[in-house]
Amino acid sequence: MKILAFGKIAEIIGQEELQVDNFPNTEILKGYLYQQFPDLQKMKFSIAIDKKLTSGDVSIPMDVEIALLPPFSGG
Amino acid sequence: MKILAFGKIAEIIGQEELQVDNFPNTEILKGYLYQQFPDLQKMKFSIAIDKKLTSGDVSIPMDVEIALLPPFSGG
Amino acid sequence: MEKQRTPKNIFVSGAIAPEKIAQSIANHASKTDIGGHSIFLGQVRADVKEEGTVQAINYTAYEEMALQQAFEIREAIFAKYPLTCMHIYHSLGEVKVGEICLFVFTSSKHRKAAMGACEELVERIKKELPIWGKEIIDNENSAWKINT
Amino acid sequence: MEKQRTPKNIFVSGAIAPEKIAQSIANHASKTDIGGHSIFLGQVRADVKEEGTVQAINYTAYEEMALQQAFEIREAIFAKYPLTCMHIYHSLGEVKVGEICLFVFTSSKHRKAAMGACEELVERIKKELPIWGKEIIDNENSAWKINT
Repeated sequence: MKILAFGKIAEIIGQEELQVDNFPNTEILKGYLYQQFPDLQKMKFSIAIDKKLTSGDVSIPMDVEIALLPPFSGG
Repeated sequence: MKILAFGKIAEIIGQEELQVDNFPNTEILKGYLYQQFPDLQKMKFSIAIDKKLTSGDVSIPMDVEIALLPPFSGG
Repeated sequence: MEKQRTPKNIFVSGAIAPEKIAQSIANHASKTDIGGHSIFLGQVRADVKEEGTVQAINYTAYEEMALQQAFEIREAIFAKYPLTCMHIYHSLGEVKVGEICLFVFTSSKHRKAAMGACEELVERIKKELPIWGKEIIDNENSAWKINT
Repeated sequence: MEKQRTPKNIFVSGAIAPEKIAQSIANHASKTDIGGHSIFLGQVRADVKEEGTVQAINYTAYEEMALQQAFEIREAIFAKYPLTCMHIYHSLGEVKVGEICLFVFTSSKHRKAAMGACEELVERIKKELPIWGKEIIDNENSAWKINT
């Protein structure tokens, strides 16, 4: 599964793209990320699946593009 | 006394400036104008004294500049 | 120290060129406390009237009174909103359809002040400045513009 | 017949030049049913932080998602306001203080639709588009911008 990281999250993770095993839902994915990158626990971020924002715990279909999005600050 | 006319009022009066005798107040001035230029009776307009809008009947001091202002349509 | 402001000319002969707008924007690059600019542009419409289609608007004004009124409006808006800059330009004379006749430009640290001030300025300019537009249809026909 | 709209690119590399804004305004002179244009410009501020003064903002985005979101916002705003035109441009990469990073442009027959739509667009762009600004202070210091 491909995970894209943006902004401050890319800095914390140290890269803009991660390859990981499939995760069944966003809660389990978050648990994995928090363990691997403890600094993420201090951050607010959203998860997008195939370019759609998710909220709460949602299941992750196969072959999707996951993105980790810090709070937006365009403009 | 000098009276400035603008927009459609200047067209009705046929000139942009009138020299008239002094009038004590705006009501009497209007009566004179309505008599001289009956088409003005069909129009809404304001009177400014020394570049300040008046409302209702106000007295006209000596040596002021009177202006007849149709509804504004700038912009 | 409060900057003392004095009445400024707002009138431009004929249409307002897009290049003038660009120049006005560029002039603000040195004011690095500005975060947002709000601009309103009035453009002359080819409205269809009974007598035909509008080709241009010819603007006249009671200039001294308009400048005095514009100054009072500027002061009131500066007092109400935390603005860095405010500019008002209005055409006099003929402005053809598709050309710009009004340019209102406000700038502030945060966007909301600039946007609120710009909107209020436009409303007050249309309502309170002694300016008149005569819609030119053809050589024989014209109509005095009515603001709604 | 309804015009079918498709996603447009909104991203510009680096700062948005005042000349581009002038060109965009000039392009609308042929649309003679337009009576009002509303423009919002975001400009990079030299904010003072603990580590020093901001020199520039470096913008990055999740581009495909941002374009899709921008398209949905455009459609919603077109459905809500009677607009003739709507344009959105946002910088990517470095934009120095005093330079323009956001250009939102709406046009309509009557002024209120253009002004209302412009304001709503700016709010939605800031809130809903996956774009991030990193404030560059000096070679060693930077901070991720926070929208308020």
